[in-house]
Amino acid sequence: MENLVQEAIQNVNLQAIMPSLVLSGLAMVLLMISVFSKRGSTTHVAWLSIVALVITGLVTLTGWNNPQAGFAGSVLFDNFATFFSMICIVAAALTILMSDDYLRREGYPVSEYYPLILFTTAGAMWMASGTDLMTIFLGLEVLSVSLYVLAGFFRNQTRSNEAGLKYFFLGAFSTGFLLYGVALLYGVTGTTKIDGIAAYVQANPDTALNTMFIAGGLLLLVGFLFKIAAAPFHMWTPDVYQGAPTPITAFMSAGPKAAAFAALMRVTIIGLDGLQSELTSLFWLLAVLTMTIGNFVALSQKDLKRMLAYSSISHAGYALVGLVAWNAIGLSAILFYMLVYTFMNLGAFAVLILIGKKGEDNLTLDGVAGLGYKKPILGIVLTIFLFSLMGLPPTAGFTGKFYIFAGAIEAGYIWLAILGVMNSAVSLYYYLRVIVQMYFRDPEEDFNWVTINVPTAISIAVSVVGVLYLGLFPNSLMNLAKMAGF
Amino acid sequence: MEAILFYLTATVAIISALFVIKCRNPVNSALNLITTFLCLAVFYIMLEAPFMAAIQIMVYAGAIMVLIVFVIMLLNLGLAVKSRYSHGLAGGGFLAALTLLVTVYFIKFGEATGTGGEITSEVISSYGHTELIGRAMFVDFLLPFEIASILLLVAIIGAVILSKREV
Amino acid sequence: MADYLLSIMTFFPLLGILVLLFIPRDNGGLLKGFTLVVSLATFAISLPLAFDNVFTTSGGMHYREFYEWINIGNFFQMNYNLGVDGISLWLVMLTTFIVPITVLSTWNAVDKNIKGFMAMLLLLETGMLGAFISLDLFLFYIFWELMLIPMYFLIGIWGGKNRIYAAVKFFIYTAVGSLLMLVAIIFVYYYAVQSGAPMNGFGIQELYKLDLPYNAQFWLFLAFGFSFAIKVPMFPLHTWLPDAHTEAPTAGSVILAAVMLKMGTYGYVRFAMPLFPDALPTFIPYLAFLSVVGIIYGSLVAMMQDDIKKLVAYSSVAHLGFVMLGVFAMNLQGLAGGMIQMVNHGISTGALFLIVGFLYERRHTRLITEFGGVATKMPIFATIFMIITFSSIGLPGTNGFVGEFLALMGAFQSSLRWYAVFATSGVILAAVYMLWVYQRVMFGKVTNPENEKLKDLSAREIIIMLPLLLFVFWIGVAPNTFLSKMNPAMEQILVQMNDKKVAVVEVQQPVVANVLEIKSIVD
Amino acid sequence: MYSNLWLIPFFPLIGSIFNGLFGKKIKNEAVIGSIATGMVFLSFLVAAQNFFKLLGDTEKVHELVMASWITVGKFQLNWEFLLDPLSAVMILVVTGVGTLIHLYSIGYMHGEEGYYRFFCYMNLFAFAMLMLVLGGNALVMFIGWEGVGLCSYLLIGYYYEKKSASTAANKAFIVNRIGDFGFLCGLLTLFWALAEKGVWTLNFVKIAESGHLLESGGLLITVVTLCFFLGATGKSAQIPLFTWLPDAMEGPTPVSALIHAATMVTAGVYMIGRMNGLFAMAPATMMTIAIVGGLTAFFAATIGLAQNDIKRVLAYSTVSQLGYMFLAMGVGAFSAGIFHLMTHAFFKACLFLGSGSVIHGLHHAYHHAHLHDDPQDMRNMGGLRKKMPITFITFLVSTIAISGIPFFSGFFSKDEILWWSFGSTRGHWLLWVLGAAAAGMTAFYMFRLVFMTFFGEQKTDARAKDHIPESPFTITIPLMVLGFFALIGGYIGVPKILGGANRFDAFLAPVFEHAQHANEIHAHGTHATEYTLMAVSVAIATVGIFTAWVMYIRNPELPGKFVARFEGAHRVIFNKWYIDELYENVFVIPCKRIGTFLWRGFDVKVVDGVVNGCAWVVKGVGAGLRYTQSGYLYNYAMAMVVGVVVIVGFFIF
Amino acid sequence: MITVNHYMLLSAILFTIGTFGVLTRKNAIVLFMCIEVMLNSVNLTFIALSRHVGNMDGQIFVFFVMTVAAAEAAVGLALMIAFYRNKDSIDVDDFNMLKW
Repeated sequence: MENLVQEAIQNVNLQAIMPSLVLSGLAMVLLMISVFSKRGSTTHVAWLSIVALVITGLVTLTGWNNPQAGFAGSVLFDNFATFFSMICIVAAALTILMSDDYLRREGYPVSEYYPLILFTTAGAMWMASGTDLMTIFLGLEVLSVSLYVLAGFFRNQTRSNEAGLKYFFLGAFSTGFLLYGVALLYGVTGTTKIDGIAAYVQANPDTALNTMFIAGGLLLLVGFLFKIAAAPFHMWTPDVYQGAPTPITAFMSAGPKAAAFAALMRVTIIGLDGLQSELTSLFWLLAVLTMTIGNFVALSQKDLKRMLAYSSISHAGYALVGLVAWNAIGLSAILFYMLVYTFMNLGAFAVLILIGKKGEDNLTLDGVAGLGYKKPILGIVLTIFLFSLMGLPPTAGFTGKFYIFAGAIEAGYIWLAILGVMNSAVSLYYYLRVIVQMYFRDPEEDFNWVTINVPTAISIAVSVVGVLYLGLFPNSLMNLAKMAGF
Repeated sequence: MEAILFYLTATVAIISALFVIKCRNPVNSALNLITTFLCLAVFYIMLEAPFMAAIQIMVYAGAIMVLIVFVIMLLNLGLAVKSRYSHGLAGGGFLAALTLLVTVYFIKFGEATGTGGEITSEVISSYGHTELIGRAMFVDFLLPFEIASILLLVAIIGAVILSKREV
Repeated sequence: MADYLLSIMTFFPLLGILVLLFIPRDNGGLLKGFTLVVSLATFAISLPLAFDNVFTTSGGMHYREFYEWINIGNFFQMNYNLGVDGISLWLVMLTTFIVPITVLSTWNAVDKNIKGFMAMLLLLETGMLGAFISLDLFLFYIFWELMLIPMYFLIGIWGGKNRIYAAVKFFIYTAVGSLLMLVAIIFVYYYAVQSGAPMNGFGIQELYKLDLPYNAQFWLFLAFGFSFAIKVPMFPLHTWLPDAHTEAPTAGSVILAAVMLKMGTYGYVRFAMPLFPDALPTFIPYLAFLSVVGIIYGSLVAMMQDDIKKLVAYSSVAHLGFVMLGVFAMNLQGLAGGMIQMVNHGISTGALFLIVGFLYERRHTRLITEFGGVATKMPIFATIFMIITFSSIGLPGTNGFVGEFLALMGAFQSSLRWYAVFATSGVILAAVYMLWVYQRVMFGKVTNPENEKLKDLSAREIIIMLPLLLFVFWIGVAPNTFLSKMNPAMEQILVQMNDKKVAVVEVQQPVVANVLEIKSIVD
Repeated sequence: MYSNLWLIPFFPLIGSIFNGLFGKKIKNEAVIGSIATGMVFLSFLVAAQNFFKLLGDTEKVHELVMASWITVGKFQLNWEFLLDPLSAVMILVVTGVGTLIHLYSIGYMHGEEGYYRFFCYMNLFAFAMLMLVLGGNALVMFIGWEGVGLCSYLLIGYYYEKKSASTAANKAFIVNRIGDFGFLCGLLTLFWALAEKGVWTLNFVKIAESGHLLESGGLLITVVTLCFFLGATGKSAQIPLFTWLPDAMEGPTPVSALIHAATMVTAGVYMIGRMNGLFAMAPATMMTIAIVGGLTAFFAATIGLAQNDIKRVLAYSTVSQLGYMFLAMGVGAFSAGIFHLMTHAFFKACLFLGSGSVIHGLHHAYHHAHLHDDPQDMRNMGGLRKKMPITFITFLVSTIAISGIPFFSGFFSKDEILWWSFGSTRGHWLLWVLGAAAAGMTAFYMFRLVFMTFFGEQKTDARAKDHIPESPFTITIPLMVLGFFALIGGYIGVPKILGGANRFDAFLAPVFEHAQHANEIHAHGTHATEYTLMAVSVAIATVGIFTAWVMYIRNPELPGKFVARFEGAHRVIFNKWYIDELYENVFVIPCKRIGTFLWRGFDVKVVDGVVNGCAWVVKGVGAGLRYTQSGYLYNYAMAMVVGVVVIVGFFIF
Repeated sequence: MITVNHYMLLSAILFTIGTFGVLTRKNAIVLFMCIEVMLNSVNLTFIALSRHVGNMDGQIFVFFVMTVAAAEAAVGLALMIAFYRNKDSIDVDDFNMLKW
């Protein structure tokens, strides 16, 4: 019996899970604090969770260039994981900043909201750092279950309920496929460890022809593709994004998506390396399909949240291009792109949150008419985010896209790049429509309900700085992304 | 003997699974589902995994299904059902058939090659299934286990938040 | 100062915007005045370039600035790499020269959100200048796209009735082209890297020396050429232009015509042609054909317009046809003609748009039928309009002639002789549509009572036009001022192309011989 | 040496700029007019000085390089002037006639609104014309070439409030531009052709020197010269581009005299003379020129027979006379052509100014009587010889000169042309027939004009007819001077056969001789033939005059009968052979239709249709795809299952 | 002899039935039960393969799948209750506010 404990303790390497450990620990503390807080007062919890995220962030950063493995190969906290964790932390922090006021406006000042976001982040970290499918799966589930709750958070709002339910059902459904895939892989290789799978395939090259292995790998990917909203597994995205509380929408499109990409990349690049040729052609197709569907359908959207949801689908498509490239540039580009996307998308949503009325029925194209004149700063800021989403210089959206397409072209996927940029051209239209509304139409409303609160302003400011800084001086972070890539 | 038991149980499992879909009343569906679960427990025993069988009955048939039935009762759904199926019966059937085709195909032409682990019937009988599970869980999969605890915590919080009546 | 001249010049307007943000938005006069000062200062900063004789002796890049900007190891590198040579020199000067004029022209025309307008103008100036002086493809692309944004706003916010359609069309049309170019830029970079060529970021000077296989050049030229052709615009990719021009405010039209269209032609000269000379012989017949079609087509369509501004817009299509034809002649004369015609078009068409603006400010209509007999009411205006009209027609002694003549001469020297014959017929058509519109607007009796109270040009408006008139005649009479600074650079470009590709050369032996001679002298 | 050559165009330019900038402020007509006239007169002085210097000079060709103009690689072009006998004659004619017409305008334009504008344009014209004739290379010439076109445009459109005037101005410029198109094509082709041979030049002297590098009679040289000739037809109103000139009479009469009779329209002739070396090398072109010239002379004369507007008759006569000059050029009688150019400048300017004087008088009278009759319609005139004696005499002299009556200037030049057209190695008797027929008609319609205007009874409205004054001195002096030259101008070129020395020919010989010799162009034939031809032409002219006398003096109802008899023919020539209508229907209207079609049918529908169509398709596809997002969970699940099945199925099967 | 393939085929059938249910049933709770069928079929695969492969990883995985199923059940049912409170129905056809 001592033996067993010894053995168990030997496997423990707290360093490897320190960030998530700290984060979940602090989340639990916050949970306790919120239990003992006065009902309806959430601000302190919000700020405390920011503190928690900052602490976690610092802890995470200590892991840079200091890869830590542990728990019998369940987890590996390397630069890759650090980078993605930081993306999720940033996303979570920005989300929390824009949430507090929003929750009060919408009438749901429930302080458990923040711990849930922190748990989501922790789940994302496990996804990013997990090297065992089991870890990744459980991280994914922590993340998903939290998000189901958060998406349906406005429990008296049918829209929010519906978003939660749809997310839940489709998420659970996709989990079924993912698990089936894991099971098959397990059957073929006898292990659920990613490097174990890779090693097995390396040792038995025939495995790559084993239909069970191929099917397992593809089914496994379905689970992740679902999370990153790649077509045809994207169908939940618009509905859920539209119905969920706006900060959660913003968060979902950045943090969890980044985590899903992390897991997807680790699984495909390391674990399913043997299927490279199949997977690149698959991803090629999915990337094109995803961005095309996202962009095309976004053209006819009037609801801004829904439009941004489609836009986020298309951005997932762009990011997939990096995976098609399957080279160092493309993979690092995904990291960089996810960071960039976090800033620009969260920023855009933050502005939407500010200009929304209670219930957010005014977040339509017509609803922002003349915003640029009534609220010039918000107008300019939103314009910057939109230009970044379009991928125009000198914003981060451009450098991000450049990085991605550089990867694809370096690997020789010219047509993919062409289709990608043509998609960008299509996307211009719907982003421009928002700008058209903001600036080219006369204001119909005076936007006097818009009050700018400090936390949201901070999140917007951080996003703007991020977008412009990464647009003009991307050097440092591009290099970090390079170091974080495989 | 084993084969007979397998086929018998499999038939029951499939039929009851079908009934889950077919039954008009969700309560009946739930009862059929429990039957399926029990059949699976039988298989687990056949596969020398008695602990999993026990868990299957306790967690699934016991906890989850009770929860489901409880909710069905709570919402009084048994009477409210108007029609069983959505519009996609044909499409669903077709897709299900395709799914079956694909799965059968890769099972038929694939091979579960990852054999050669040290856990054999002998090992199981000498150590006991439960111990093996315990060893694996706390030595090799400690972290997932811990994560699972967080997951349950999250689920509890979530369930509480969502089902509270007022803010 | 000289070491950083280009940077200072490029970013000075941006600095101006920063200050502009702190000027109260309802103080329109101060906003305009300040912007004028900033743009004039930019012009002043750029003046040393025009007077620098180094351009007459050496065709290389001068005023170089080089800093490492992005360096991702073996992934990619971009540099902040600036320089100006005889080809970009006058386009830079044209830009800095035309912006103060447009600022002045908006004095009374813009009353809505002046601050934004001025900020956009200055931002546009930065974008345009940057695009002309970038020697790094990546940097160029950034500036290139940067120009779109302010122009989009200028059209969309301060434009006419149909402005939204026009703005969006302009934006997407141009963006489609430039996005394809982006792919090509990346491709050529990685091609160079993978072939082990010495590279310096996306620096074009290194890329010039790159040996690409014909196939690659073909597609790359197609991508670059497509993008630039949209910007030029070449038939049949021109349809964004009439809309954009018509709807844009006067300042926008002027800048669009005077500078932004030159981006396309400049792009051909600086990038598409010297980078991919092997593909040129394949494309030149088609491109020249399209240029000629553009000339005739633009003229014929311009002839029938009922909106003066649209007429001028279509005339741009025709004028730029001459530019392109000259450039595609691939010899010194043609290139010089194309280059000088770029400047000319900037001046003449810019002036025409200003003139339309004057009319529009007075009558709030641009329909030709609304006018008639304006000459009796506005004699000074009539005179200036007349001069500009003839400059646009290309009357000898004005700027338009020198450019057209050289371009045609170049084309006649090259294999494009037959195209050139048809292009020459453009001089007839130009006279037809310009004189016809002049007649209908200015001549005759005043029939529309609205025109009775027309006031002649104010002092401000005359001041706006004077510098333009000066250059109309300057370039017409003494083009050598400009040509002498262009020649070495053009020679160098031709030498580069010919060094890389011999097949192109045989068409015009004399030019090449000439170029080589001069090269040896320079060396 | 000849370094003050540049002053010749420079003076009028100064005058033009001065009047243009300050004329409006000055307002004083005398100042404006005398500045303008003075400037041209100064040019005349300089021109005369240079002319006489050249007369005494053994070296006959002088170039003056002012500055470099366009330098691109091997193409190096200067601002340069060329003085040789040809340009010397031209500058004298231009400045001389120009000075007189300026002087005339002072009186004629009195009281016009935009007086300064008129003189500004006139000076500018003088400048441009002088650039044209003095230009040392083709491009400087082209500046003048287009410059005169511009001034012509400006001056025809002088009364810009009149729609017909501005339309005529446009027409003039555009038709000229068609010619310029030819000129440019020729120029560029020539330049290319020479550059191929290693001569990079547009300089006339160098072109002449290296013309032999091109294949004589070859396709290239033919094309080049034909292109140049197209330019000349535009500027000099030859078939097919003559239609603008009659319309150009919308301009003030001095303009018609200076630009559309004496100087600008002869530019085409001058240009051919300037490039005679090239033209001589292209017999086909020469033949074309001769035929076109002859036909123009003939057809324009036919039209002139039936016109009633005094200036239009003169306009068609001008076209016809220009046809003579081209005929001369075409048959290789270069100096004869130039000679006729000069004499024509005198008598035609005199005729136009005379008609202007008549119009001025009638206008004055109508104005006095508050009538709005057309002062240019000859049917309202008659019997004016007593009212305007000076005008009448000078007019008559010039008419005799143009009719080719012996010992008047026109006789010598016209006869030389007719002789060459018959006897030249490049000539043909048919050409002579055309020319002679035209001469007869010319005599007829010119005397018809004189008879209708100055003889017979006064048909002017009774209220006005007593108020027709003789014109003031500023008008009559130029008339007298020009009339004098119309009388004697021919004596500098009396042909040898009539005992003269043909000094004019000798003077121009350095310019033309070489080409004529090199290409074996000369007139051959016996003296008898020459005398016979001369006699025949004089006889034809006399018959013409007699017929006119019969029809308009002795038997004034005859024309009416005649017209009734040949109604169809009359209608055709009265309507100028319907050429304008033809052009309108064949070129103008289709052009407009094509333009409209390209715009509304092609640009908007097709090109933009494709563009917007793309957008529409994308949007449509988007809108369609949107409905796959039905909101129903099972649909979403289905999509996922489809995705899974397809993906997995694709890779495992 | 019952091989692993028998089990896998059985689980494939069950998985298909679950999928079919998800695609067709209207009642959200039944839908959820169908998902449970799918998860159970995977569990069966895991355990069968675990025996076949000869290590416990698969069974541990099943353990966690059950945990997850429980967690999802809790959250999912809570969501359904919340929805039911607002809409008085848990037909998936009534999840139709968000579309297009």
